[in-house]
Amino acid sequence: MTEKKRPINRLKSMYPLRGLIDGMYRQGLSAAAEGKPVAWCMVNWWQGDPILKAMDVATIYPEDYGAVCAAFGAAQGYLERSAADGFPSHMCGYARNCLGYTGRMMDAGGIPEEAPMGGMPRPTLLLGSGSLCDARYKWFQSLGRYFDAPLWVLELPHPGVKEGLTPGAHETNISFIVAQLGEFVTFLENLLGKKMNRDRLDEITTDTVEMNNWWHKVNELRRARPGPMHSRDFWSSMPASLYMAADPGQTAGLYRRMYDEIKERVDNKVSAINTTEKYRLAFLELPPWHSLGFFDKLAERGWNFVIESWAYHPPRPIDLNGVTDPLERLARYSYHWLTGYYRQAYDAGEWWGYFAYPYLEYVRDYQCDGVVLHPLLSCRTATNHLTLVADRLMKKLKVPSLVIEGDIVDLKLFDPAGALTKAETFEETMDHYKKVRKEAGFSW
Amino acid sequence: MAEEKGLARARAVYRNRRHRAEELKAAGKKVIGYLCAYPPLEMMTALDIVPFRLLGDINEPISKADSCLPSVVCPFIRSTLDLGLKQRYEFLDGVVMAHSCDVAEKTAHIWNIYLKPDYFHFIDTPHTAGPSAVAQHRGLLAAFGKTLEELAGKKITTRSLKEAIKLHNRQRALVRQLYSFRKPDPPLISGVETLQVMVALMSLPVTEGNELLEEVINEVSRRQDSPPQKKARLLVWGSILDNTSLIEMMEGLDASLVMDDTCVGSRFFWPDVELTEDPLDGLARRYLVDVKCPRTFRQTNDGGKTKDYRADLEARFGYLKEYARDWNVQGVVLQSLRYCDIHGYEVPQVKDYLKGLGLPSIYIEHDYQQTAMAPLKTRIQAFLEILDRG
Amino acid sequence: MSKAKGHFAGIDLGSTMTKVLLIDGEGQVVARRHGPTGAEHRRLANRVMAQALEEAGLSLEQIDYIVATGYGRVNIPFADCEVTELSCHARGVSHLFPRARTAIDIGGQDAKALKIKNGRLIDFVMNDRCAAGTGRFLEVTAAALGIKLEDMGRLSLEATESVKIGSTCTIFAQQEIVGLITAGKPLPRILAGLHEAIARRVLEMARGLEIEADVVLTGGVAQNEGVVRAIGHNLGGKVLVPDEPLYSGALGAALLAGDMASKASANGAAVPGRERRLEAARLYEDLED
Amino acid sequence: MKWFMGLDIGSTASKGIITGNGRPPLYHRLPSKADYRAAAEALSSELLAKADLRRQDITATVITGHSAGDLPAKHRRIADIRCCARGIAHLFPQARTIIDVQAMSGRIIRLSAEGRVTDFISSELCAAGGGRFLEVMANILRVELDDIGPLSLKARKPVHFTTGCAVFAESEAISRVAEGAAKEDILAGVHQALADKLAALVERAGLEEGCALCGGGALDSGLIKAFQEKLGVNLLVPEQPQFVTALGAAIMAGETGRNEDKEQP
Ligand SMILES: Nc1ncnc2c1ncn2[C@@H]1O[C@H](COP(=O)(O)OP(=O)(O)O)[C@@H](O)[C@H]1O
Ligand SMILES: Nc1ncnc2c1ncn2[C@@H]1O[C@H](COP(=O)(O)OP(=O)(O)O)[C@@H](O)[C@H]1O
Ligand code: SF4
Ligand code: SF4
Ligand code: SF4
Repeated sequence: MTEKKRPINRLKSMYPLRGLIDGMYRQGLSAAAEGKPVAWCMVNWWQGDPILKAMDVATIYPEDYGAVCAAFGAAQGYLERSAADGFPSHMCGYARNCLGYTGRMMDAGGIPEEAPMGGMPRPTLLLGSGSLCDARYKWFQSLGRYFDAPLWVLELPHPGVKEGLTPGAHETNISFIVAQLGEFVTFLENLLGKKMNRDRLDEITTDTVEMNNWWHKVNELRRARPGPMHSRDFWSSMPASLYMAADPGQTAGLYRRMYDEIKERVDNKVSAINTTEKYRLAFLELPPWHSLGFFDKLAERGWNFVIESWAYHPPRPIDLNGVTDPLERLARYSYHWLTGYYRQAYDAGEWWGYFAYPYLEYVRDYQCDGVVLHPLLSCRTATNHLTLVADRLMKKLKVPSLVIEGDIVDLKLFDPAGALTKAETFEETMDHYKKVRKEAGFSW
Repeated sequence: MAEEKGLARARAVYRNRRHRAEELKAAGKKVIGYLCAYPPLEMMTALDIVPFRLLGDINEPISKADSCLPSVVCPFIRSTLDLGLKQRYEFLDGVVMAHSCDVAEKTAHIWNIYLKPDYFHFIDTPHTAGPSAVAQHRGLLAAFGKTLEELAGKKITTRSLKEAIKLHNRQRALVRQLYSFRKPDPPLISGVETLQVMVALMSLPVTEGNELLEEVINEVSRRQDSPPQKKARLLVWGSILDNTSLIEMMEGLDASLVMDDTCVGSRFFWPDVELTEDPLDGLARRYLVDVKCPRTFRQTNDGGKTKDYRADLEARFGYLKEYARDWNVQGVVLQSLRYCDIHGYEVPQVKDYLKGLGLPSIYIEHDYQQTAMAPLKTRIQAFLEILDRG
Repeated sequence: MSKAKGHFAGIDLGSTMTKVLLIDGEGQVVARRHGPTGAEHRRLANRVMAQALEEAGLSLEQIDYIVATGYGRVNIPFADCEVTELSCHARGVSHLFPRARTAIDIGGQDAKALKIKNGRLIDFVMNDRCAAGTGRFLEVTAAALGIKLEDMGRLSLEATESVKIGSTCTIFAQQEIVGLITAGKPLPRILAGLHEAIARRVLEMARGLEIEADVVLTGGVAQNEGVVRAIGHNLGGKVLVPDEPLYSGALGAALLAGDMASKASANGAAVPGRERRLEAARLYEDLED
Repeated sequence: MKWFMGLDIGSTASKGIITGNGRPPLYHRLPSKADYRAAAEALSSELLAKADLRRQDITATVITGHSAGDLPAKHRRIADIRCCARGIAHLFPQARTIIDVQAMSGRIIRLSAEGRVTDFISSELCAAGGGRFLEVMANILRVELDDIGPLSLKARKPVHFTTGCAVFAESEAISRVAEGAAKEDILAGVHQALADKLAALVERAGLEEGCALCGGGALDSGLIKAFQEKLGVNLLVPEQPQFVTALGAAIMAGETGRNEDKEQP
């Protein structure tokens, strides 16, 4: 007979995208071996990374490394080390992992033996970020305890919805970001002793936007019924965009291939799960990396995860024609990523324009029957808005949410058996609200 | 209550913060709540709006806040939001919040959504303190001023703003004077009394606050019943302390709290606003650059080209050395509210710095709960025992 | 060591056990007694003290100085001074093991790691908030498993490997253990897992101090051989345990009482024992009802 | 003849019910002890003995709560929250909210008129939200579990607890006794603390008309009072609150029994 089908129908085009991340670690290591500059970066939503690329600086993302260490079982030792160094254990698990790793690296005088993926080499500089969470600059500042690498922190304004829409505010904020990026370029030029190649930056910026536009189109296709791409494929593919693991032009090509593959699925009504799609779901925010098999179990029950975290999605395309300065293009693009939903949020009277509002659109546009919320003990940022979002979704769209507690590195906190029992109960809830929505005249 | 003066008055205001604000409101004044140390009070004062600091209540169990904010965030913020949801702040005409820290920013949105205040403004305070950030901050304050003017129905003039700055600077000078009474041994004013005064100042219009301070200074400078001498003189550093419970516990042991670096204390009042030609310049700089809260990232060298940990620590915490010297501090209590990232990351670094100074320190973490103090007491007492024999 | 003549007492009113230890001027133990700490602290403290006095054939007036320690230290009316259990354990442990640099004290409701130098406490860490990783954790599970607390350690030594216990809460861990039994795991292995969990938790906390040899394990839980083994194993070295680990805090308190008395008499201050009649009277009064 | 069995294997107590043929339901309870599988086994045998039935007389069984491993024939596993909702809907069709206080956790369930779960929240990360908290307290105060409700009702000045931890609340209670607080005041304080914690969850779920209290905690009159005061509503409390989930399981066994042929494997 035929081989047994996997519960989730993975996309072939996902694999090369996922592979880019392994390449990122290799590149970092070889750059360090050749004495080339290496930066440890916080995800900065395409603000600073293109500039680093244009300056030939290899980029590595300790946030991702946190997930890697958790997956390889190395995190525990690093967390213990950071606790021993006095970092309170309620703080970001990725940060504590990185602080512990760094402590070990400095003790060992090089990459510690047990480090997964070959480890992260000691950086030439650190690029922190002022967006979305405090850890993203406080954590890097704390690394000063272990080595003396200069730290630069990039700002991304987070206005309130009303404040962001007052006349003039948009342009003021763009100028601020442009000024910030300019200061960053100067810093890099001083540090590296060379000028940045503007043409190169121009090219990279164009490719970055192009890459994300394809990635956006991929995700647009996921509105189809049955959902052609499962969140697991999203999570495997998103780092290529978020971390700028490779040359963005190359990545754009890979997303384009993914687009083609999904398009074919959509045309042929091929689903991302090998069971009838009974429920369409959204997942907020970071998944339990260590228990992804959980999604197979849910897929067997007919749960298809069709959309997920706003913050890991690329922005909706904007027109950057006529903006000649690449720094300004980057500024506009990143700011748009954060504030792109503000106008609609304002009209809807929703005052949390990023994080909270986009989900209202996602859940409606992707016709979700339910939302799975995954509050993390050690990440406030991925947790702060969840209760609010659940409340808004229920009030405005009559879509229920299921809460499953966990953490990104503290694996003990996720209880797969308990989660499955909850899931069973939640089906009853989703069925109920399907009826409620029908009665209220919703389209799904 | 009105007859009470000085410390007694401060205590009365501390115990019933909203009383005076409600009176003022009834008399037709506008009262605006502000969260954290970042909204510039001078701009409100300039328009004759009374700024009223939003604080939590350690004795009130948090129940409503959980329905819109998860429990793994700063319990002070949760408590404050909880009070809002329980309509304890309904006497306010509105609120102004800032991006002081991540949760404060998120809570601002939540406040706006669930409490629908008539007036709401959010100041997106930058995280860095370089030239572009200061310029940005100035623009943000100007925008804040516009919305305030709409609320007040009049304009902020350069003159009125300068007058307000002077009044607040006067308050700051008086606070520093009051703090100098903590330098002798025993101090003339206890930590608990000082905190009560600080909370009172944040609940009164600046002019009344200044009167109160003058009374207190007068009273304290001549008092016969000053606190007794204790074995150790402590400095407390860290997250917000808006109630006296922790300090009361420390002073109940054999210690005097003689100095603080917290934001209902010196951190809030220390730096003056420079009277610049355009007063917004001075305000922008003071609130972003001069307030020494670890929420702001500062480059400490030549544009960040190089880095030296010792120099970095010196630049960031050098003022603690001065505090310790001038107030003759023997030990430092580092405290952080659980889930406060801003202070949590800072702890090992402050510890490193204090160690370099040869100043003993202890770190405690608390939940903003009265009863959770008992295990902390043992810790503080043991720390004092170590100091005593050191 | 105290040079003062007379007798000194240490009373350690712990969250679970109340311990009294009397020494003479030479530092020799003349009596020690313990009993479970109940809801009514004062009376219990009185009772255990009375028993210890009886054992030593002394009266309360004959005790020159009394130091109270432990979590109920403020509730002891007849004590002359209260000192935290951290300082007392440090004092007691270094008396018994002069080379000790680190002490780990696991009691009924908390665990602490102490750093000791020249016989004194110089730094410490304590657990917080969760009762997991403490003696209470063991008591609750012993009760759930229907075995005696005293047998737990020995039983666990029969296992060569341990089952992993993940829960961090005392009450939940009990649940998990019940589940493991249901799943047919052998009891000794489960117990070994339990001890391993305690050891890891405590050491995770203690790491902030840079654990230095010699390491001494003290407090009531040090009576559990399984925990001793697990800690030793995790440290990759030997752990010293006093003969009577339950009493280290009380011993330290008694020694400190001696120190304080000699300091007081050097300063010409009165020795409190003489004025203790009133409290003594109450002590016996209390025992009557 | 059709008989249906519902088994609820709880963390402290296992509860079972047999229904069918228009007869009043038959209840049985035993402690779960250390072994859930053994508890399930014992519970069903004892129930059958009590009902004077044989195993093969039972058309269908639903087992809920803690259960692991393979199930015998004609047994089905269903999540306990669903069973609880079904049980309450049967007893109180007007109920829209349930507060279920079990040993290890408290939870809030919202349900539709048909007894379908429309929302649920548990107090999971900490044991301080469950009935076990009450047991711990009863234990240190040396009070029988059955007496804590009546005693608590006599309180005059309830003690105020704020610690979030069940285990530390114990030492707090001890300190209060030492300070001279009366047992009834401490118990009332414990009830208020528990009610506060769960009422916050009710708040989150949104309180609607018709609020039922069930689970072993509903045997406790002190807790009932604390909830009523906190929420300001009259609670629907079943006569056998501890058996609600088992009852729902038996009802669902009846449904599956009837739909036997249609059931998916
Ligand atoms: N014989 C024993 N074997 C193993 N553990 C014991 C024994 N006796 C007491 N314990 C443990 O010791 C703990 C009490 O320790 P102790 O140091 O007296 O704590 P505390 O000072 O907080 O009362 C109890 O919780 C129990 O777990
Ligand atoms: N007579 C009683 N009075 C008060 N509480 C009781 C009484 N009997 C049982 N309980 C409470 O009920 C809880 C057990 O409830 P139950 O719903 O059976 O839990 P589980 O299903 O988890 O075993 C116990 O923890 C106890 O607190
Ligand atoms: S968003 Fe969360 S996981 Fe990421 S750095 Fe911030 S706290 Fe850590
Ligand atoms: S204590 Fe920390 S988390 Fe709380 S408001 Fe202050 S900086 Fe923010
Ligand atoms: S999880 Fe358990 S031990 Fe931890 S705080 Fe809660 S009740 Fe206490």
